[in-house]
Amino acid sequence: MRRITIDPVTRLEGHGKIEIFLNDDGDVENVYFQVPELRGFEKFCVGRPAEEMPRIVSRICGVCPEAHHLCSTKALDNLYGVQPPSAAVKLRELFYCAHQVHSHIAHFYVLAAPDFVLGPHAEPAIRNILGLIKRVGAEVGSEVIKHRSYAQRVQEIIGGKATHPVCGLPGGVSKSISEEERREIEALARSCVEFGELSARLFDNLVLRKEEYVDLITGDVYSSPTYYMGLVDDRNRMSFYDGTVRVVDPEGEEVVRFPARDYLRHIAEAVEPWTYLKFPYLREVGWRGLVGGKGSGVYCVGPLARLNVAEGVSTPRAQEEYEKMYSTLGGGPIHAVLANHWARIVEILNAAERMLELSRDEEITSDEVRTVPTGTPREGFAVVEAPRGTLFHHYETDEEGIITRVNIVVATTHNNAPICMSIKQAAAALIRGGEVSEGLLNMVEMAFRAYDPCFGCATHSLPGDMPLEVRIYDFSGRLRETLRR
Amino acid sequence: MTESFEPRIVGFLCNWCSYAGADLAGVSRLKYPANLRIIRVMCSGRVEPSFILKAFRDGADGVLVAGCHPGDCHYMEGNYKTMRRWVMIEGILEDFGVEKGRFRLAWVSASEGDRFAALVREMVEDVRRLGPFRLPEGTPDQATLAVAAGGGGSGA
Amino acid sequence: MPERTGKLKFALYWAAGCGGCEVALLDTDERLLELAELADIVFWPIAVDAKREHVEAMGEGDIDVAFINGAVRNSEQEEMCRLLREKSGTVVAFGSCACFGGIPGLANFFSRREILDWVYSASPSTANPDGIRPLPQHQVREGRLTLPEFYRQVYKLNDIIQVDYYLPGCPPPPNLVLEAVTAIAEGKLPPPGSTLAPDTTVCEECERVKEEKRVRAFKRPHEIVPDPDRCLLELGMVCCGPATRAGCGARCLSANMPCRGCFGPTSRVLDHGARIAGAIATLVDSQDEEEIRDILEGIPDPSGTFYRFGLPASLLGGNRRKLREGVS
Amino acid sequence: MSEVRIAVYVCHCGTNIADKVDVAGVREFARRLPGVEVARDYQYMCADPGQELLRSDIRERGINRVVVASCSPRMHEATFRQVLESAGLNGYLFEMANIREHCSWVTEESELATHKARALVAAAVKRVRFHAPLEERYVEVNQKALVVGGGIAGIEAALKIARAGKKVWLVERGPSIGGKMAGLDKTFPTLDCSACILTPKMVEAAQHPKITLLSYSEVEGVDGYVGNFQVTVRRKARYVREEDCTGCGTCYQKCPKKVPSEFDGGLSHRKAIYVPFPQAVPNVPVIDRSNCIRFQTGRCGACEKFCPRDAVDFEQEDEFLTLEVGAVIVATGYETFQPQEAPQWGWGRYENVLTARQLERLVNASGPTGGKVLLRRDGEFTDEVPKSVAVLHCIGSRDENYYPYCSRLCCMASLKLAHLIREKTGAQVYSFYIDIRSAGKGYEEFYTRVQAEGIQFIRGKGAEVLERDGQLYVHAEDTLLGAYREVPVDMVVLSTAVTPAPGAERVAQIFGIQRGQDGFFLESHPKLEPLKTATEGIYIVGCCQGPKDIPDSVAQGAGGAAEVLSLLTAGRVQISPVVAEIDAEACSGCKVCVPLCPYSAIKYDEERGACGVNEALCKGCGTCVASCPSGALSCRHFTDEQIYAQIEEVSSL
Amino acid sequence: MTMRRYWYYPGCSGHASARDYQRSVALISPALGLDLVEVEDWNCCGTTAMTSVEPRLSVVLSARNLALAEEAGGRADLVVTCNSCYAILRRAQEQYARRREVRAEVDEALAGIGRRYSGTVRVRHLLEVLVRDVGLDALRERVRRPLSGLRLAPYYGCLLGRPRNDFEDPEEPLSMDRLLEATGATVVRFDRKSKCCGGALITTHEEAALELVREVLSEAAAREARAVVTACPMCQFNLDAYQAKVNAAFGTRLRLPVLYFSQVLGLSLGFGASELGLGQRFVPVGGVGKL
Repeated sequence: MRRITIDPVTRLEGHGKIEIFLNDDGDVENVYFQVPELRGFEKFCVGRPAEEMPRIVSRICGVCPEAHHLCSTKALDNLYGVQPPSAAVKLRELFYCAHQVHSHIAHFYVLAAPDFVLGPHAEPAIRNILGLIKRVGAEVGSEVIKHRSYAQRVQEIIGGKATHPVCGLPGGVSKSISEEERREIEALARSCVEFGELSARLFDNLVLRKEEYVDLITGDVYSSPTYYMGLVDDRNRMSFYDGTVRVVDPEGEEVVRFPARDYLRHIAEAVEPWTYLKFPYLREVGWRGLVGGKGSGVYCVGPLARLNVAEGVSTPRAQEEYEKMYSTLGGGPIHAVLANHWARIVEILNAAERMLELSRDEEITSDEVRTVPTGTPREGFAVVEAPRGTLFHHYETDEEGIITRVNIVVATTHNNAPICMSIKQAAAALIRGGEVSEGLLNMVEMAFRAYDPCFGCATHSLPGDMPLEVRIYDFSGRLRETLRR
Repeated sequence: MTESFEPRIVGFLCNWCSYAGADLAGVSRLKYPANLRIIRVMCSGRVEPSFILKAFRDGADGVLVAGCHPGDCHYMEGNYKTMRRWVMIEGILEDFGVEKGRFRLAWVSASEGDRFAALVREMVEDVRRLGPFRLPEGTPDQATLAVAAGGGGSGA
Repeated sequence: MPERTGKLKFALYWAAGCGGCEVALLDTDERLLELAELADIVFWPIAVDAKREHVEAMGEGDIDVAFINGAVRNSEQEEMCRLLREKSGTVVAFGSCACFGGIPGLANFFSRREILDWVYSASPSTANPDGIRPLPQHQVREGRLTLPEFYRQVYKLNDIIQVDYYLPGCPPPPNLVLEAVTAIAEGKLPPPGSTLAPDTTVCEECERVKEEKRVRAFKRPHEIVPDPDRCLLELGMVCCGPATRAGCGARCLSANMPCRGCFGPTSRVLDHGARIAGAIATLVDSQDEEEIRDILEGIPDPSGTFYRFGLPASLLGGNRRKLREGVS
Repeated sequence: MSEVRIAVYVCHCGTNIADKVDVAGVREFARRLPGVEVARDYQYMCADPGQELLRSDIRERGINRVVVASCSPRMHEATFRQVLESAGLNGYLFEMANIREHCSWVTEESELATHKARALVAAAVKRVRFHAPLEERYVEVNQKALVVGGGIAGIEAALKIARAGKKVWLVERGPSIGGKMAGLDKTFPTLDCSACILTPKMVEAAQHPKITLLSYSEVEGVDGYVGNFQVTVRRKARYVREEDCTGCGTCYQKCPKKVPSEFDGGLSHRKAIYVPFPQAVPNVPVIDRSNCIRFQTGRCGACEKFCPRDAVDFEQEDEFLTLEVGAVIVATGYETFQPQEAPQWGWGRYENVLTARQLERLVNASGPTGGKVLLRRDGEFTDEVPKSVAVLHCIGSRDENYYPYCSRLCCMASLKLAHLIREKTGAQVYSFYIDIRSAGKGYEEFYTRVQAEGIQFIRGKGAEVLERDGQLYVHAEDTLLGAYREVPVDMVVLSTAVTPAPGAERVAQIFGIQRGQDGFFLESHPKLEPLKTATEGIYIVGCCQGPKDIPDSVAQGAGGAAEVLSLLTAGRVQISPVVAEIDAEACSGCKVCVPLCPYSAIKYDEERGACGVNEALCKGCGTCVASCPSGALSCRHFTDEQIYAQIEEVSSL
Repeated sequence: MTMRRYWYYPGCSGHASARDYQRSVALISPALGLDLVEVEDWNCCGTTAMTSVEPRLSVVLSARNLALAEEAGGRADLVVTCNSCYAILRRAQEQYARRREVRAEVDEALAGIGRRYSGTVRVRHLLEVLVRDVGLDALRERVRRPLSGLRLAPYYGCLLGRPRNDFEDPEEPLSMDRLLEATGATVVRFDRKSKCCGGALITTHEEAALELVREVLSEAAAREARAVVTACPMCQFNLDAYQAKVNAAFGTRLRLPVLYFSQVLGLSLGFGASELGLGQRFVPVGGVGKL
């Protein structure tokens, strides 16, 4: 039996390793996607003062620290039962939209686009952002870089720092913004909207106009129907910063909607011995292993999932693009994972437009940005939509506000099962008769790159070295015997 | 603890009271265990927490810091600063898993030779009971610590 | 580093960290392109398709500079670091995790067993009736799957390999990154072992007005709305700025938030946490032991605060008893 | 700096070290330590040949670092530094390992001692590599002196200094100098009159051109350092202008307000305006504000009305003077145990129980009874003389519950009083004692003389005094008879303990003097430096250092004067180069150090944006160094790397 | 009125010879805002006699009581009303703190019965609690029936100030003087207030003990006290029960009622003589009770 290893899986944030087993005919027998690292945040946050959490948990992930920072901050509001002044809430959302823009640009252009623009079969040495820039031309390249940095700049103004911001406090944000800061933000936001449109055009030219890619996207190689989860506002529109969690089934029917504090009733995480990453699933439906469909509790989060659970987006330009997407790819929940890239374009637009709105809100420069908490802390829950999907933070503290328990479920973990499934699916479809080229392997990687999995996030917990133990399974996967040392 | 174990205790003593007290113990030929090695500082206020941590790091089983009685400091208030640092460092040492009996702050005046001797006897007994101080397996040796602070060129 | 003609070869690797350092690299923005002119990036998992075997194929010193971010917690990371060390003329510990262990280093307060039990059993969302644990080696019917061995504690990079330069910060600010790269390009690096940041402390860069420091009561950041112009420490907020190496531009301070020490200590200080702890304790304005205790009680988590970014670099490295009990 | 070449010398100190520590073994161990060129062991390193050994090695073997393992650096560090200097090597390139006081003298087993000695030597050797040459600094010595306390010791000291032509300030807390001695009647063993021998000295002190007498004044604070002290003195308002008053006494004759006299131990009365005793110096009254009708009610003012020179001034206020002096002698004396703290002896409960000091007044011709020993009834003296009197020794002394030490002078004082009572009343006198301590010239003879006078000596401490049916009983266990005794007497005299003066604690803090467990001031060496204190330029004489009789106090006063004169005449004094310094480049101006310095030696320099140390004020305690968050501060001769070096060796060996 | 919570150790006599003492304490303490909760399952303090024969055992016995109080928790102090128990418990505490060998033995012994003593609980005499926690002003406010004109001799005995504590001077105790003054009574000067009452000698050297009793009582009589007031069942018993013998032995005509301070306070607070248990003693209280 032949074995192929892709290690490390490149162009994704963090660590991943794919083991593909071929049978004697050279066809895919099985595929394992392994996450080899964890860091233990949930444990070592215990004993820390609650108010330090936003600055600690942001280190779970340097790619979306803002998501963790903000989710944590919201958890603290909830923990202390304190309502931030509305100016503070708006600043947080503005900040967060900037983050979505930044993150999506980074992912789309730096990580995903090379696959499309240069093609999966291009030379590894050039199949990267620099290569991409060469192809699409320096001016587009510099636009990309420029707007990414614009988004960073906005986060820096509000958050103190772009990566690992510091502004989050229970009951508000640590600093207000001045009028000239507001003007700067407005200008940057306007430009970001334009850039969102540029990206939409680019995607149209580089991807949608190319048969092969459209087939690739729509073809069943990259299609896996599951449940979808995401945040929606009171009008069921897609939402990043706040709202209720909505879950739809593969047909797009609403299964449940719940607030953050109920997450444990609906989500459970299964453990597999061959990866450090747990497998979340819908409690009500249950864990059936790595299979999709209505009968399996596996669900999907992220840009596509967000649009799949929503009935629209809150801003005009984004709404157009949203409708275009669903009409092109044929209505109600889209199961084509590569469509995530398109969904990202929609979200860039939406986030940028929202930024602009907020930057023009007269309340945004108010210095009423702190409500000093007076309540006694006990337990706090929060949820936000991180760029890669739904993110839950759940803390318990003693009455001094010292952390006693922490539980965090991050976007990439939600997607663990779907990712594994997609990879297997892609591998099975793309590797035949032992025919394995670097490009093919890359296309296997593309499968999950679409999810933009971030293992920085996913590896937030960390074990020590295990008792060495070998588990032998029979073909039905039933545990045959266990050898311990 | 087995008899063979001879604890190493590092003592930081202020020149004016405690060190003089230790001298007096000697002059009065009072006997106490040989496990204490004294390092002289002008004032207990000079003892920075890293001295204590480094002593443990480098193999000490216990650390004693001794200064003038509150109010009697030769430099007026040095020992109060020591007291403040001490309260802080106690907590930190416990977080690092260092047992209480291994570190001690004591006020010993130049006239308290007997008290000093008694103090040493007591502390040696405590540390002996606690056994050798060990860092966890796999702790890098201090060679790498030279640049541990990310700076290079620092004291050690 | 030898004066060389033609393009430099860089490698970037991400060990036990969050990836923020790599984002920091992207934050050099348009200068990223200049950087691209300057050097070929021959290994960079996050953005470049080159895999481990490509590096193994290289000869010694083929890589001019390896920038390694993240702490080291498992065998895979150690192997990669050793591999890169072997192939690289210069190794830069990039970011606080690589320099001092960083936030993941806080894990050294706990035993691995504690962490395992929480993640795979105790945590409320986990459903694991059979008590399954991920295993370093696991037999599936198609073959054996392996996972890297996890070490008992978190190490900073120079516990594992010789490090030539330190570029601290969580993440390192773009300007320092660029300065470093330029220095490399122009062969104008300081003596090995140096830290590529100013050797003074955050107060140097902090705009806030400093007067006399005496503390009667400590305040937690969420408890007060600080005067934007006054030194936070003097307002009773624990701030590690006085003991923390400059170079960050005191950005947290300008956002009204106290420093937590991500740049580590200056070259003259052996143990960052101990130093700031000692300094702050002496500011307590009391000569009565009980009162001193009461006032210091006002600092909820001294060790976790003063060693926030540097526990693995501290003299004692972490909770020795728990780290020991963690041995399986 | 050229490569380090260390010489190590292990001293035998005769047998003091060699008996316990295997000096040869330690020498061999040292020889193998890195950087060590020469390692020797020798009989007495501090003796000339030892020193010569050191010099020749420096000259001939190119030694540039020296370690001597011998006694405490507090003993000989200075000695050896001079030796290095004399051989042209900076004295600070030297380190001492204390293997005597801290090793051979305190350790039982010799292996352990030897092992410890090795560790200490290794630490010294590693430390000394990091030593840097330091330049001694000198400061001019101000030619004036201050004496605090106008008792016999202080007066003697002031006179000796003044006679040598140096200016002296004599500061006395009370309204008059003279101290406790002025309250005594006769002095043992010669029985000559206390006043007769004291008064002339008081007068001379008052009149000497070089002495400025500041009575009714207290030292409030001291700044500066040896040779250059600034002393702040509070001149308490007397409400009588010294310069105008002639001491005619009209004022206190006219004053209507009677107050129990402190000087007579409450056995007589003084007025609200008063001179404490007839021979007071200065002979200027003082108004006791708390008892003055004028001050309490605003009425009266008789003294003012009748004063012929209208020297009375109710408006007077405290004044503050700052004195610049080169040296200070502290002679603040003692107090006696207040027996109301110990009711078992009945003082304050039974009016015929008196303290020795009260009795001194009774037997004194100028006392309340004109020198007669009389019984009291209902607060008044009767003309009835006691037929039996008990003198109780060691009241509060040699007593775990009060003062464990021996007060040294009360045995003789009690004998003297026993004698005087007997002489004046013929009463039966019982002396209750634990031991009689009569070590002193002519003391034992006096003891036998008193025995011969028929005083009854009962060897047993007076346990308690109780009254039954109007009769006092002294309870004691007669340890010679081995019986419990209850002795009826008319009068009881309590020889109470000598205790530290009230306020001694504050004086100690003001002058940076340490105190022993007993509360008396601590000399810097019990044998060789009985007058010096931990603070250079501050000396202690008389009973503030411990109980003393008059001759000892006078001798100490003169001794203290000698110390001061040798300092003043030397003209300049060395001050230690061990001070803190700041690397301005590294300092970020966080100002953490500023409030930590008790001498305000650290100042923030705006334009440099950094702090700086004033070396003249810095005393080198290093507290700021330990707290400098950026590590910009360091302490010469106690640098981190020097101390780390020691830690590494002692922790690992 | 806020109630202060204390653990309460009555001691053996509290449940036997001194029931009246207990009853009066039980009456006055709530009235003065004290919530005294009896320690469950307490045992003998390891009293005087024991200390001379089995010193260590005595300490262990005390330690168990202290441990019980600690376990009862609430950081409350342990209040004692018998001077002997008070001294014994406090001495045990001191020895435990000062002498490691004692500590070792006690820890071991207690471990044997699954208990731990950490040395934190404070042992206090009810007198101290009244003077310091309740306070004389508070007491004065609550006095319903001032005992004006009643001359009382406060007798403390020799144990209250021993081992030395920050509460009473062994030679010149004052707390009862202050309390009795607060009730309006006249407190006579009493030089022998802290002399030994004869204590256990009464069983071994009776004549010596009687001498001591006489000394104390005759001074009280000489000072024209209407009654002697005690704070200890031992003292009370000696001074009360042996007056007849003293009179017989020395031809004196002493007839002094010996009360507990709690009974006197009770009277001033307005409680009735019988509910306070007055008149259950050997020497009749006579007029004193009828105030």
